[in-house]
Amino acid sequence: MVSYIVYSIMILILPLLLMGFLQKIKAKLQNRIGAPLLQPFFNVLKLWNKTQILSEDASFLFRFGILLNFCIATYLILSVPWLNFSPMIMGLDLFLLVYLLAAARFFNILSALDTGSPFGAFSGSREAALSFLVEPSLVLCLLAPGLLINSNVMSEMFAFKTAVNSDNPAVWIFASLGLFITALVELSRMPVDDPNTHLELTMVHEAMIIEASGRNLALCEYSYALKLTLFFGLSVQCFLHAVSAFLPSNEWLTLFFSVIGMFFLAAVLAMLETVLVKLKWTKCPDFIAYALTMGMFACIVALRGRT
Amino acid sequence: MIFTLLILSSAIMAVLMVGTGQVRSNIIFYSFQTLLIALTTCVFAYVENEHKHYILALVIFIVKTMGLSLFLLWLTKRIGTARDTGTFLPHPLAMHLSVLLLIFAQILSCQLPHLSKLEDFSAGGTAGISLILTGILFMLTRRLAISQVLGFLTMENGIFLFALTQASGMPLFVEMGIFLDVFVAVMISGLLIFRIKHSFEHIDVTLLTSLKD
Amino acid sequence: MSLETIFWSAFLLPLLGALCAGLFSRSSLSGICAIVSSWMSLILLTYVLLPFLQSDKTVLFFSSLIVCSKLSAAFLLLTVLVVATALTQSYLFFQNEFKDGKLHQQKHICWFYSFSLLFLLAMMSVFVSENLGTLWISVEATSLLSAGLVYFSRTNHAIEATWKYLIICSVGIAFALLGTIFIFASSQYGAVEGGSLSFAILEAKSALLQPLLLKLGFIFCLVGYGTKSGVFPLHSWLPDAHSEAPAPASAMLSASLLNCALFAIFKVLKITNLSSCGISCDRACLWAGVITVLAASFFLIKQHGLKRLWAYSSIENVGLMMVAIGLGSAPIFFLQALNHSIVKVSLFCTAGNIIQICGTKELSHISGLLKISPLNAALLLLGGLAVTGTPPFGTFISEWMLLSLSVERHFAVVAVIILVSLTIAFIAIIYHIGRMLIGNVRIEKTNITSIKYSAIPLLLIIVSVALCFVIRPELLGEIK
Amino acid sequence: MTLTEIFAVATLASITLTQLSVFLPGKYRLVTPTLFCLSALFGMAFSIFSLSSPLNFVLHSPVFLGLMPVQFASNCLSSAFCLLLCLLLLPFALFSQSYIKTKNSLETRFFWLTSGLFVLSMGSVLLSSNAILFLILWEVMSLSSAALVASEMFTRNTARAALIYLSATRVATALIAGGFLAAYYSFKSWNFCDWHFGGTNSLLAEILITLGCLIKSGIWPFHIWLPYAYQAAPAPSAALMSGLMGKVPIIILIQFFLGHSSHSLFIAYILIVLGAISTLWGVIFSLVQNDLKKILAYSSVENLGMITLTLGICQLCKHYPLDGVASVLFAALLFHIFNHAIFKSLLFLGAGAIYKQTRTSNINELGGLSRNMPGTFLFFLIGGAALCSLPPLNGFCSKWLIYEGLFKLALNKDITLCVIALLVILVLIIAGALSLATVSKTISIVFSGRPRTKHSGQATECDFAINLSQGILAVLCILPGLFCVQSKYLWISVLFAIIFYAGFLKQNKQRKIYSTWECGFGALSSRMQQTSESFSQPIAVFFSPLLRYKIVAEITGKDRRHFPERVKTEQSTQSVLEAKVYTPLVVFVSALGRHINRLQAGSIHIYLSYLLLTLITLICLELVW
Repeated sequence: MVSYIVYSIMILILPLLLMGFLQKIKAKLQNRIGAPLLQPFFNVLKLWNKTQILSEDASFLFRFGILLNFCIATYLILSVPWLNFSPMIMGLDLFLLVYLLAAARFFNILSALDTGSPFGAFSGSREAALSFLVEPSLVLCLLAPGLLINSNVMSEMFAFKTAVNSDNPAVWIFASLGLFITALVELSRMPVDDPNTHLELTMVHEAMIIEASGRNLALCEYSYALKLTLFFGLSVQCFLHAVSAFLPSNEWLTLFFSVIGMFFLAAVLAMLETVLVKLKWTKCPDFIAYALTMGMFACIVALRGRT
Repeated sequence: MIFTLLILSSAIMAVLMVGTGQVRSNIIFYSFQTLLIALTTCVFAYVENEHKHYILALVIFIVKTMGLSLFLLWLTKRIGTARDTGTFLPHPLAMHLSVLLLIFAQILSCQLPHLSKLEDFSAGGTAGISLILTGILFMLTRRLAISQVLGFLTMENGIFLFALTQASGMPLFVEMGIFLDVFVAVMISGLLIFRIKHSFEHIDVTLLTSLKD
Repeated sequence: MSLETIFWSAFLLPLLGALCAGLFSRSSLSGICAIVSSWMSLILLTYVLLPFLQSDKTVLFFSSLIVCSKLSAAFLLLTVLVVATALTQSYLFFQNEFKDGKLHQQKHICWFYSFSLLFLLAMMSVFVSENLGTLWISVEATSLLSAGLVYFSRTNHAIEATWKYLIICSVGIAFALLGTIFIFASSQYGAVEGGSLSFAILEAKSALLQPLLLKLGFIFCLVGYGTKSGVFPLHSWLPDAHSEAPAPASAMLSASLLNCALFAIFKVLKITNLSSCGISCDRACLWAGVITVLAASFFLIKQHGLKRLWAYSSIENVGLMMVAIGLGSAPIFFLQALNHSIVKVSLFCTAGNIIQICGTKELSHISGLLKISPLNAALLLLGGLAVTGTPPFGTFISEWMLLSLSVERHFAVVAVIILVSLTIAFIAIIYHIGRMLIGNVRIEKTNITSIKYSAIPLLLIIVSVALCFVIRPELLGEIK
Repeated sequence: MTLTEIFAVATLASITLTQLSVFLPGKYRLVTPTLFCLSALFGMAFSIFSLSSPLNFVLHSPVFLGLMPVQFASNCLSSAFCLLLCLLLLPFALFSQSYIKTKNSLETRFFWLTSGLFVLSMGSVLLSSNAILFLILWEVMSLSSAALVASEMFTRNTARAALIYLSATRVATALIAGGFLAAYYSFKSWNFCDWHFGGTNSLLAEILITLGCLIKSGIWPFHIWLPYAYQAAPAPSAALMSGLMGKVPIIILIQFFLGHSSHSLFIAYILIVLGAISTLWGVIFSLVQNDLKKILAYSSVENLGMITLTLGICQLCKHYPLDGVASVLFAALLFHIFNHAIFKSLLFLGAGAIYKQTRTSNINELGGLSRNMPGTFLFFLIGGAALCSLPPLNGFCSKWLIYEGLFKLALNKDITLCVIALLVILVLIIAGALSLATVSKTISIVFSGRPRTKHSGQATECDFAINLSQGILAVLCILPGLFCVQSKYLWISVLFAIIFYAGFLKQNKQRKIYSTWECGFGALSSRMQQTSESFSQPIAVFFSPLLRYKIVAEITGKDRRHFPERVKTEQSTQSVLEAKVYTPLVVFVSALGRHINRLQAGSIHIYLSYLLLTLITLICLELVW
C-alpha cells in the first residue's frame, strides 16, 4: 500500500520537479537566477487552460498521437520497478519496454508530420534516424543486467533483493553509463540537441511539438518529463546496484538514495549542458557510439561473469 | 600392278582437278576419274570373280562418267560461268596441298587393318582416302556452287573406292540405292544452281551469307 | 487382310497420295488427298502396331530388310502423326497465304504436298530398315526430299537455305556412308563371312567386330547422322532451313526429321554396345549431347528470328535426346522425342500464324501480340514454356526422367549442365516471347481477321499437358 | 471416405467451378468471387479436419507422373498453412471483385483464372508427398503467379518484372530440382517420407534445396526479383504472393530439415547469415523507396529474412539439443509467418485501394488521404503499426516471442551461442527501428498533410467491399494482441487513451482551427511539405555505400550563392548488388550469347570446316583414349 502511494507521488511530482531542478541548476551555473523550482507545474497548469490552436490540415492522429504518447509514458512509469518496490503493473520485460518506447516515438513522429509542417517533418525524420542509432545501445544496456540475473523481466532484473550477482559491479556501472548517454539522445539533450533553442537547424524534439498548443502541449511536456524520470531512474538504479555492497538494505533508504541519485544526474546533466556545445548533426553518431560501446562492455562483462 | 596404277591414277586425276580453275576442265578431270574407277571396278570384278561388280562398273560408267559429267557440262554452258577464282588458296597451292594429302592418305591407310586378299588392294585405301580428302579440299577452296557439287562427287567416288577395295563392295542393292541418291542429289543441286543463277545472277556461294546470326 | 498387307499398304498410301497430289493442279484437291492419305496411313499403322506395342513380341518381321522393333514402331506412329497434323495445318496455312497474296501458283502447293508425302515415306523407311545400307539410303532420301520443302517459297533466302542444307547434309551423310563402310569392313574380320550390314547380325556379333574399324565407323556415323540431326557444331544448316521453310514444313523437319537422324545414331550405337569400344562410344554420344544442349541454350540468348528461335530449341532437344541415347535408354529417348515433337509442331504452327499476322519473322518487329491475337499469344507462351521442360507439360516428365537417369548412372555433371542450360534456355525464350507479346501494335494491314486458325496447336498443347499425367514406366518399359 | 477427403474433394470441385464460372457472361460477374469464397470456406473446413485426421491419398491409374503417382499427404504444418491460405482468400476475393471490376472483361477473366490456379497450386504444393508432383505444382504456382504479375497492364515494365520474376523462380526451381536429384541419389526414393536429411551424404541436397527455397522467398542476395514483381502485380495478388507464397519455401525448409530432425549446422549458419543480412538489407531499401508497393516488397524481404533467421537459430538449437529454446523459437516462427501474412496482406490491400482511387502508388504524389479515405487510413495505420511490431498488435506478439527465444539462447553456457543470440537481437532491434522509420514515413507522406497532386486531392473513399476486406484483416491483426499476456494491460492503456480522446479532449471548447505554422511567410504550398526522399535522407546517408546514394544539386542564377533563381536537387538510390553483381552477370551471359552466335557466320565454307574439324577432333579424342 505504501508503495502505491509513493508511486503516485513520484508520478505526480517527481518528473516535473526534476525538470524544475534541472533548469534551476542550469540557470545557477550560467549565473542566472532562473525560474522557480516549481515552474514546470505552473507551465503545465497554464497550458492546460489555454486555447489550443489546431492546424487545418491535421487529422485525428495529431492529437491522438500526443495522447497515446502520454499514455504510454504513464504506463511505462507505472510498470518500471523501483528498487525494492514492485511496480504497479507487473510483467514489463525489457523488449516490451523498448517497443513501447518505439511506439511512443512512432506516434510522436506521426503527429509531428500530420499537419504537413516542414518543421515537424524534418525533426521527425531526425528522430527516426536517432532512434535507429540509439535503440541498440538501449537494448544492450538492459540486456547486460538481464544476462546477469538470467531474466528479462524488469522487476526481476532490478529487484534489489535478488541481486545476488552484485559482485559484478562493472556490468551495472557500464549499463548505468550507457543508459545515461542513451537518455541524453532519447530526450534530445545537449550534445545531440539543444532543448532551449527553436532554430530549425538544431532542434529535434522541440520542432516535433511545434504544432502542439494548449492541452496538447501540456501533455507533451508532461510526457517528456515522465520519460526523463524513466531514463534517469533506470540509470540510477543500475548505478545503485553496482554499489549495492555498500548500501544499507533498508528499502526506504535505497529509495531515498535513488531519488538523490536522480537529482544528482539532473545536476550532472545541467553541468554538461553548460559546458558542452551542441554537436554538428553529422557528428551525432560518433557520440551515440559511446552508448553502444558501454552496452557492449556491459554485455561482455556479463557474459564473462557467467562462464 | 595394273590395279594399283588404275586406282592411283584416279586419285591423281582428282589432284590434277584441283589445279585448275576452269570449270570445264574440272568436269573433264572428274569424268576421267570416274572412268578410271569404273575400270577399277571391272578389274576388281575379274579378280574377285564377282559378277555384280560388272553391273556396278557399267552403272558408274553410264551414270557418272557420262550422265553426270555431261549434265554438269551442259549446266556450265547454260550458266555461262567458266572460271572459279577460288577462295583463300590459289589453285596451284591447293594442288600441292592435295599431293600432300595423298601422302597423308597413304600414311592413314597404313594405320588401318587390311583384308589380306590382294596386295594391290592396299592402294585402294590410299586412293579412297585421298579422293575423300581432295574432295573436301575442293569444296573448301572453291567459290562456285557447281564446284562444290564436283567436290562432293569426288568425295563420293573416294568412298565408293574405299568400300570396293577395303570391304569388297557393299551389297548390290545398297550400292544401287547410293547411286540413285547421289544422282538425285546432283540433279537437285543442278536445279538449285539454276535457281541461284536466276535469283542472284551469280553462283558464287561465298556470297550467300545473308542467313546468319 | 493380313497384318502384313495392311502394313505394306500403310507404306503404299503416302506413295499413292504423293502421286495423286502431284498430278492434281488445284491445291485444295491435292491437299485433301495428302491429308487423307497421311491420316489413313496413320490409322492403318495404328491398327498394326498398337497390338504389337502391347504384346510381348520384341520385333515384327516383315522381310529381311524390313523389320519393326518396338522403338521403331513407336517412332513410326509418331512420325506419321506429326506429318499428318502438319499437313492438316498446312491446308489452312496455304489458304491464308493465298489470301495474303504471297503465293501465286497452286502447282507449287501441289508439289509441296507431293514432296511431303514422299518425305514421309522416306522417314518411315528409316525406322523400319533392318540394314545399315538401307538406313543410309533412307536418311539421304529424307534430306533430298525435304530440300524440296525448304525450297518451297523460292525466295533468295529460301534458295540459300536449301543450298546450305543440301550441301552440308550431303557431305555429312557422305561421312555416314564412309562410317557404314567402316562398320561393314569391320564385320569382315572374323565376325561374318563376307561381311554384313544387318543390324541383327551386327548386334549379335558385336564383340567380334574389328574394334578400330568399328570405332572409326561409329565416329563417322556420329558425325554424319549428327549433321543431319543438328548436333553442335554440325547444326549450321538447321536454323536456316527451319526458318526459311514454310511453317508446316519446319514443323515436319523439326519434329520428325531430327528424330530419324537420331534414330540412326541410336541404331549404330547399339552395334557398338557389346564391343570393347562400346563405353567410349556411349560417352561420345553423351558428351556430344551435353555440349549441344549447352551451346543451343547460349545460342538462344541473342536471336532475331522467330522460327530460328524454335530451331535452336530443337537443337537443344536434340542434345537431350543424344544424352538419352548416350545413356542407352531407348524409352527416354522416345519419350523426349514424343514430347518435343508434339510441342514443336504446335509451336511451328503458331509461329506460322503469327508470321502471317505480322508479316515478318523478325523478333524485333513483332510486338503487341497480346492485343492482336490473344489466342496465338497464349499458344506461343504455353508452347515456349513446354519446350523448355516446364511442368505441367510432358516435356518436364521426360526431361526429369533423363536427369534422374543420368544421376543414377553417376553422371551428376551431366545433370548439372542440363539443368543450367535448361534454365538459360527458359529465360532466353521467355525473354523473347515476352517482347513479342507486349508492346505497341505495329501492323498496318488489316489481314488479321481474314486469317483462319485451326485447333491443332491448341490440341497439341493439351496433349502435351495430358502426357505429363499419363506417362508411366510400364508404358515405356517395353520400348527397346 | 473421411471428412477430410470429402472436404478436399469439395474444395477441389468448387475451385474447378470457380475456374469454369470465369467463362460466364459479364452479368454474372459476382458468381466467380462468390464461388471463390465458397471454396475458401470448404478449404478451411478441409484444413481443420485434416489437422485431426491427416489426408493421405494416392490417385490411381491412369494418372501417373512418369516415375511416381499423384500422391498427397498432409501434416499439421501444411494443414495450418492451408487454413491460413483460406483465411486470406476471403478478403482477397472480396477485395478483388471490387478492385478488378473496372477492367475489361478479358483481363478480369484472366485474373480470376490465374489466381484460381495460383491458389490451388499454392495450397496443394505443400500437400504433395513426392518430389515430382511437388515440382509440377511448384512450377504451376510460379507460372501462375508470374502471369498475375504481368496481368495488370501488359506493358514493358510489367513484362520486365514478370521476366525477372520468372527467371529468378526458374533458377530456384532448377536448384530445387538439383537438390531433389541429389536427394534421390542419396536416398534412392522420390517419396518425401523416405528422405532423412542430416547425414553427410545429403549435404549437397540440403544446400541446393535451401538455396532454391531462399531464392523463391526472396532472401538476400536473391531478393532482386521481389520488388519488381510485387510492384507490378495487382495489389490483391501481391498480397497473396507476399503473404503466402514467400512462406511456402520456408515451410518446405521446416518440413525437410526440422520435421525430419535434421540439424545440419552448415544449413543453419547459411540461414542465419543470409536471414540477418536480408533483414537489414530489406529494411534499409524499404526506407528509401518511393513506391508504396516497393516499400512493402522490401519490407517483405525484411520479414522473410527475420523468419529465415529464426528458422536458422531454431535449427542451431536443435543441433545442440536445446529443445526448450527451439520450441519457443519454432512457435515464434510459425506465429510470425501467420502474422506477417495477415498484416502484409492488409497493407498490400491498402496500397491497392489507394492505387485504385488515385491511380498512382508513388507516395510523393499522394498526401492528405486521411481525410478522403478515413477507413483505409485507419486500417493502414493498424497494418503499419503491426508491421513495425508495435505492441499490442500481432506483429509485436510474434516478435516478442522471437526475442524471448533469443534471450533464452543468450542465457546458454556456450559462449558462441550467446554471442550469436546477442548479435541477432541487435540486428532485429536495428531492423525494428528502421522499419519504424519506414512505416512512419509511409503513413505520414501518404495520409498526412496536404495532397501533393490533384489525384490524391480528389480521391474518394473506396467501396464497402474493399473496406470490409481490409477490416477483416485489421481485426485479425488486433486479435492475437488481445490474448497476448504481455500486452494485457497495454490494451487498457490504449482504451484509456481512446476514451480520453473521445470524451475529454474533444469537448475542450477553447479551440481554434488555423493554418499550419509557416514562419509568417504566408500559406504553405503542398510542394513545401516533406517528401519521401527528404524523410529518409538522414538514414540513407548513413548507408550510402550500400544504396549508392547520390544527391545531385543544381543551382542556377546570376549570383548562385546568394540569390539562386532555380534550385534543383535530385536524389538517386540503386542497389549495389544489382549494379555490381546482377547487371554484370546478365551482360556477361548475353555477351557469351553474342559471341557464340558468331559461329553461325553464314558462310558455307566455314560450316564445312566445322564438319571437318569436328571429325578430326572426335577421331583424335577417340583414338587417344
